[in-house]
Amino acid sequence: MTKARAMNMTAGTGLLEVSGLTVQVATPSGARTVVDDLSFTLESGKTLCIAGESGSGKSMTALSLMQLLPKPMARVSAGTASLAGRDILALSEAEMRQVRGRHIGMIFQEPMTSLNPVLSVGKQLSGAISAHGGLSDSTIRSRALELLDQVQIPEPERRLKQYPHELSGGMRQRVVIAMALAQSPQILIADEPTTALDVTVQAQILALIRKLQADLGISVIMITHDMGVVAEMADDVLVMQHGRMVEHSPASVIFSKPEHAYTSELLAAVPRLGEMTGTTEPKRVAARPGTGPEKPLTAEPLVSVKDLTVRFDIKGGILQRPVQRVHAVEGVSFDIMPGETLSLVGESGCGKSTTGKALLNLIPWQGDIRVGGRPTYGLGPRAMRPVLRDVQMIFQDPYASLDPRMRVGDLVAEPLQIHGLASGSELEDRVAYLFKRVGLSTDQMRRYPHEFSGGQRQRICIARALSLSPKLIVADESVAALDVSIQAQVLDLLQDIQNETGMSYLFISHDMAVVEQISHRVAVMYMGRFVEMGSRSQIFENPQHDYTKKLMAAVPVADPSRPRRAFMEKAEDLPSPVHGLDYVPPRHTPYDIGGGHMVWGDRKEINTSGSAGRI
Amino acid sequence: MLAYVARRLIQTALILLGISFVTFVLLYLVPADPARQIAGRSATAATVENIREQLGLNLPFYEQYLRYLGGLLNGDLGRSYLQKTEVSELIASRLPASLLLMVGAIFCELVLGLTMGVVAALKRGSRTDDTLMIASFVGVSAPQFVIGILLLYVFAVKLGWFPIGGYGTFAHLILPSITLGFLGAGWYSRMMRSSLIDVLRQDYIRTARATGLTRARVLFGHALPNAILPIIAMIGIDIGLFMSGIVVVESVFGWPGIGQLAWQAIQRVDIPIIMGVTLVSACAIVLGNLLADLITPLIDPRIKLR
Amino acid sequence: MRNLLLAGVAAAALSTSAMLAPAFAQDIKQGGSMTVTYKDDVSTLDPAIGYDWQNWSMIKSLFDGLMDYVPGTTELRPEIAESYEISDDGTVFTFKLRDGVKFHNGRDLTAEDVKYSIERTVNPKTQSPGAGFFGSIKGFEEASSGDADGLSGITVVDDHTIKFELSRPDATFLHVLALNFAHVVPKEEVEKHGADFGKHPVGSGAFRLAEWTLGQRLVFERFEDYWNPGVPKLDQIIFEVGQEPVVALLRLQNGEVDVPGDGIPPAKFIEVKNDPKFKDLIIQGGQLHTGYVTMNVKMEPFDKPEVRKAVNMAINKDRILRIINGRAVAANQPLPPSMPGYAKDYEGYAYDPEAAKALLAEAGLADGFETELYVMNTDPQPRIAQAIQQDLKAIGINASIKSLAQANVIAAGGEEDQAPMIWSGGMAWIADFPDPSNFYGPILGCDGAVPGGWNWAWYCNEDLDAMAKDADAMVDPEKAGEREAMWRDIYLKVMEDAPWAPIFNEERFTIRSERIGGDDKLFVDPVHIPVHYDEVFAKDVQ
Amino acid sequence: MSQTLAEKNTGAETPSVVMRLLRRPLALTGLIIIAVVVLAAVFAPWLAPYNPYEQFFEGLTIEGAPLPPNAQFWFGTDLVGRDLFSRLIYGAQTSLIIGVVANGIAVVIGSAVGISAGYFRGWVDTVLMRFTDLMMAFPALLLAIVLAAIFSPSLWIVAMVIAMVNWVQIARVTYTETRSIAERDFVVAERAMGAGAGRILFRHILPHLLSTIIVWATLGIATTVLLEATLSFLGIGVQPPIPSWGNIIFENQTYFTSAPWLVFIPGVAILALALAFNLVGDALRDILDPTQQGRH
Repeated sequence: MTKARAMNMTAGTGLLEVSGLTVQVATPSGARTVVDDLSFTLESGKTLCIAGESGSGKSMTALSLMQLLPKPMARVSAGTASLAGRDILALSEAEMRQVRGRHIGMIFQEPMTSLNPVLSVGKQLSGAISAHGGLSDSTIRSRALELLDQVQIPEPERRLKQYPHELSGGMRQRVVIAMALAQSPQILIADEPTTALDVTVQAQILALIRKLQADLGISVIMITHDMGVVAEMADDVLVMQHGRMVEHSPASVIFSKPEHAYTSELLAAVPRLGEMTGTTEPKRVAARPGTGPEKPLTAEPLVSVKDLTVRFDIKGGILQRPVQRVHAVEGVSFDIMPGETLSLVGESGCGKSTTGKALLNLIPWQGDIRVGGRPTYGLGPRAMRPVLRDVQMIFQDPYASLDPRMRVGDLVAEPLQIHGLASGSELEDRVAYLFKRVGLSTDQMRRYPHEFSGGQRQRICIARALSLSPKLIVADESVAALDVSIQAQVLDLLQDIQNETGMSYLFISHDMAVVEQISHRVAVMYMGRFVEMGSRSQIFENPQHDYTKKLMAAVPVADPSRPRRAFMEKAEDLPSPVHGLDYVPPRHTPYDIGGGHMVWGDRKEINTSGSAGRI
Repeated sequence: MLAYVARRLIQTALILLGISFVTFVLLYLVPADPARQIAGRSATAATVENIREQLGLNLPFYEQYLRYLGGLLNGDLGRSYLQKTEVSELIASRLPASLLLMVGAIFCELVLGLTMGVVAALKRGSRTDDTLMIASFVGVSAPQFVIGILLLYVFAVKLGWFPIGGYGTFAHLILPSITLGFLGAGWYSRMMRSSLIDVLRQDYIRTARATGLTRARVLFGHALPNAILPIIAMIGIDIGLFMSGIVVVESVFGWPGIGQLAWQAIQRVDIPIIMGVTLVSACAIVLGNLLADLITPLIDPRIKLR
Repeated sequence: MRNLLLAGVAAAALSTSAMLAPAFAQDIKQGGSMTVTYKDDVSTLDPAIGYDWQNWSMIKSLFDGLMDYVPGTTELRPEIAESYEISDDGTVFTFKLRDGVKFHNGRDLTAEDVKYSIERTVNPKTQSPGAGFFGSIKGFEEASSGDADGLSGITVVDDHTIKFELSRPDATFLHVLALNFAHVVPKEEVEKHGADFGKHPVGSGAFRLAEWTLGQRLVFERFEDYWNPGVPKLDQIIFEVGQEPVVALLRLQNGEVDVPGDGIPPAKFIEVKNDPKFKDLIIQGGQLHTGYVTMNVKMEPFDKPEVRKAVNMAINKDRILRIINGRAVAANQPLPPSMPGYAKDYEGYAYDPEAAKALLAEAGLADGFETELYVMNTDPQPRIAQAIQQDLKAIGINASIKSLAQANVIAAGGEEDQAPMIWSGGMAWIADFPDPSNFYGPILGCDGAVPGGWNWAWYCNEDLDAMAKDADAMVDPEKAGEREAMWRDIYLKVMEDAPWAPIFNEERFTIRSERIGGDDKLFVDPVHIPVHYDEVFAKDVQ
Repeated sequence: MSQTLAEKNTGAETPSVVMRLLRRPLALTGLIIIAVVVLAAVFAPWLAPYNPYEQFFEGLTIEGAPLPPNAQFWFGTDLVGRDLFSRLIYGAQTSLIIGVVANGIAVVIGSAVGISAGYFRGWVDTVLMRFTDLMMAFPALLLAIVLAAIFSPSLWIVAMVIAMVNWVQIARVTYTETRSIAERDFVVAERAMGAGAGRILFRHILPHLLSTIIVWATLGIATTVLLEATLSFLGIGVQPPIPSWGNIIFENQTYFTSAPWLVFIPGVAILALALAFNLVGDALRDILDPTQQGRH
């Protein structure tokens, strides 16, 4: 540590000065420049956020500073990065090794894959501590415990023996941070460190990084696409687009008066939690009052779900009998009215997607589901067909849900063929209409899915779902994989369709801000159960359940002027949904606290499930 | 874990039962009359009939099979028709030679194959890589009998470095081991190469490198334990290859193992021996797979046996 | 009744063997060791069961029977019998046993043991391939079907006298008693080891089994208490099994092996034969063997004699001899030249494709026909079959080759309608004993033409069967010449019907190391193959 | 990243696959060897200088030894005096027929088993895959030998026997692939649209398996060529006098010291052909990349 500090810091003004960085990637059609003439300075003890949408070259920038670009596909073709007077881009591998870990530590996006699955946490951590040798075992061990304590991991002794798969995503990311800090570098590069994490965990990790920065006085380069995260973390912001820097200013400047049009766009597209306060209808309806049809006030729900329970058996033993059970969804009941958007919100693994799939009979379930009054329990694929004409689904990953070997026109036509609704020129006309409806041109019908961008693909999925003129579309994290600007467009499209046709949505999302924009009603799920359900304003303006509050508090807000959240106590993991066969889940009864605002369970009990950050 | 092993052993028993049945059916269909062969050429029809009766060959098929199965459950593999010896004794007397050969072959495979694979992966795209991969392609494409004869011709006949065949000393073991291990070395080097290349692309390798670990520590500490995993899964398949390979290799080198025993028995349609060797080989293959599945969790903590 | 005192014959026999090696027969020192190799495993050393190339002569060294042959010849002589008498009608044989014959376990051998051993062979529970040889002893039918416990025709007169009564005169009976199947085993050892007696053989032979590592090697050691002093010459014989002939030969060149039991491999034959180093070490000798093509007379078109004769004429035997490097002589009749009864002046069917074609045309098959030629699938048999196939093609016969495992070919031959033609190579008849009758019964007689039989031509000529019976009833040694002539006629008549196309008689070439000595005849002994283990000696201990 | 992979993976453009094969030196070598063998097989009657079945009297020395390569017989003669070169050319027919037929049958059986078990799951899966497990546990060569003994061997029987032994591998691969494809979102999406099993299997899963099947079929030919050679080498393969590279070696193997050309020339031919199919198959695997297909 002292050694690192003692490095000559006279050269230049900043700690790390990057100038003219250019990175090229080899493609079948020749070299493509993915980072173009990038220059910036990282000041000592500051946080620089590099922001931009996917493909803007921000990750490549980070990797090139560590000389960790995937060889031989990518290479630095020009530029320098001077750290303490040395150009680290020009160092040999052996010299660079001295820089890695000692001077610059790095955290990666995917905590699931960035730890070696076959080595224990202790092994990996001590490897990182002793990467440059010369330490005794006991020193290594005490340093490892110290680091785990620093990153706020409870029970460090036990964690050392554990393997990555036994840890939650948040815990793993803490371990990765501990490894990055093992040799006390002056610089920490964090490449989308929280993107793969749930929002509550994200809040913890961001707070942790801030704390460490304050405690250890290190400089941070934070790479993110999330302007909320930028607002939470940045001293300076560098906005990138297509490999080029479009703007580089202090955070306060970026958010208050962005200079570049792209920056403004980016900020405008970010949904902000709380921006809908005081309205009752979804954003798009509010934005254009009177364009949609009046919400029909029929008493008959379109879909009625009673006591939906989904459990998966884990088999084992000599006869492969069930030995344990995953309680994915436990006694969930709700109705969806025609023309209504009901959002299911919750963190990963809470059972929201499972609930959506059960509506289409894609998984086995127990309970009672009625679509348009018809019970769907136990229907085979053939018997489900008429039901599926009423209920369709859009998936999270539009590319994965389109058969890559078929033309998109054929893909959109497929449901019509399956249900025998159209053929010949009628089919073509119908598909052409659907393409136009979702904002695509008809001459794109003959192309393959890979020729489209993510947003276009999601439009194709929407067109396909619309082809049967369903009454309900289950949208399962349908905008989660999209860049913010695209996300906004797709959300608009969905709302427009609802306004036109009176479509209902079951909107499944983890993103509170998006949910706030699009929902009529919201249900919050936790551990396979509903904890709170009510109209959007009830939930967002008057959250009752602790978990709901915690979720909202964790959402990063794209406003650097807001006071930053304080550091939280030690991290902890979610309880497991896996139980023994004889486990009888306790019944939670909802309390209606007025106006259809339901809260489930004993509050005390729910309070113990986790602690919300205090704003 | 115990339950898992128990279940797998039951599965193994079922597979062996199936194999015994299929083999028995097949051998029942083979157009050769064991009784006639035992009786010899000067035997009368009555003698042949008598022998047939003694061996139970006149019984209906299912009864013959049940009798065989009954013996099997008592650990009795039957008695060779022509060798007049307990099949278990014959196999037991030849198994050590085959196992020795397999140990030699596995050694060749691992030393040659894994080293080649690691070097090729590390020098990916280089001339060394190309050369090693061509060598491994040759390994998987070369008929074992050609390799065997070629090695004999060059190293035993022309250069006289090794004995031309037979069994007994360490020098005898070398050429047959190389011949038998050559194919596997080809497979292993290619698997190791692609597995290691795959692993080296993983995020956790990048994480490890980002902490400043040396190449060697990244390779041996982080990459190899992961890269070896798909290769462990090959153990079962490998034993299958061996079982086929020893028939050829033992025949080329005159190695007194069960491959030679099987081949001689097949030539003479000595059904109890063929049954016995098939079952022993199948047993080895199935247990090899089990072994692979039991070793994997020792290296990969993610895998839990239930 | 005319008694034939055998003492004289025995004396004559002894003098013959003395004549074999007059120079040093008396002063050959015992001792030394010899290494013999075989490719295939030794299956059993039970004399009632062993019937393989390798174990036949090994059993002969471990066990003794009443009769034997003068080493290197086909001349009968008594072995553990001291003398024998044959009744005038040739149906009663009485043997006197030697004194002091001991089993390897130390017990004295008695007439009871002889009776037990032969009855054991005939007993169906033993599953002996040799049971049928004893068919002429009274009570055989009952014993071989399991209805009776023993053979009523064998009587133990006293400890040293045994009497055989035959149901019909049998001129070959002395030969039968010289077969391994009549060798004497001690009852207590057989009962002790049960089915595994073949792995723990105890006999009264010149050697005893000292070690047997299955699939690898066997070691024979000299039996100190052998009744015939001076025999055997060697102290120890090591048999190594699983050795390829080529390998064995190369090891012989290295001095590691003394006798490659499977002979000189074809691949090495020319090289070895032309090597001056080996000139004196190769011994050539005849063999009681004939290689032939059977034609199934029950299957069209081989039911026509013209077709069978045409096949006989179509085959170019000289070329086949060339393919097997001249290690045989062309054959034109079933009997091999060294067998009594061989017709020296018989010309047979000469190679004449044109005449063959004409014969086919005569049979109404001018355009030829399609057929199958079965052959055993080990080298060089498929090659020989291919040569035959090419010759047949020249006269319009399209024979496709079925190259199968030995057992499958034998099975096909035993079916009436399976194999139109079989090349007998690898399974061919090698006589069990040097008597012309041995080439008839199972392979050309009506008895063999049954399902599962060895008469693959399915040839059955009842007149010839009757003649054969008559010939075998001529027990009187003085009528031996007449009997021989009768057999010659039988075989020539067979050739008139041409159920076989005889191709060649294999010659034996044995190679030995310089260390091993003995008369050349001992190395091409017609019975003890490859060498007469009891009589060869080690030069390095002399 | 996923974009470039995706572009790489659409199998619609077959010509580009061929072009990409041609750009790889190893695959090109393989293709050339295969082309040479195919041409030799097809034009054997014109290419072979002699009748492959004719046993020349002058094809053996007086002592009956085969002739080494010389001006008249380019690759020498075999043990019965036939022209080895002509036999090799005709042997190419055998190798290719067996390679294509045996492997074709194996691929059809294997993919049918693998796909049905992988898609339908339940008892279909259990029955088919347990049977596949059983076949996996069989020592392949022993099984082939026993089968060959039952049906007395001929060219077509050998092809059948090899198919019976070789389908297992394909079944396992297609099974795993089918299972993973069946769990992918686009198949779930199909089910959500109400598509039936037939449509999903034939319109969506099979096209995705094609590249896998093509790769394994190519690699399978190499295995088949070797297995045929091994069976023939053991004397239970293609029946003489029909030449097969394996049975040429079988007939001549003991002469490897005195007439090495009879063993090593056909040995090199087998090696070259198997190598060629392995090289092409491996290159195809890289190009079609079935394991990476559409995953990101």
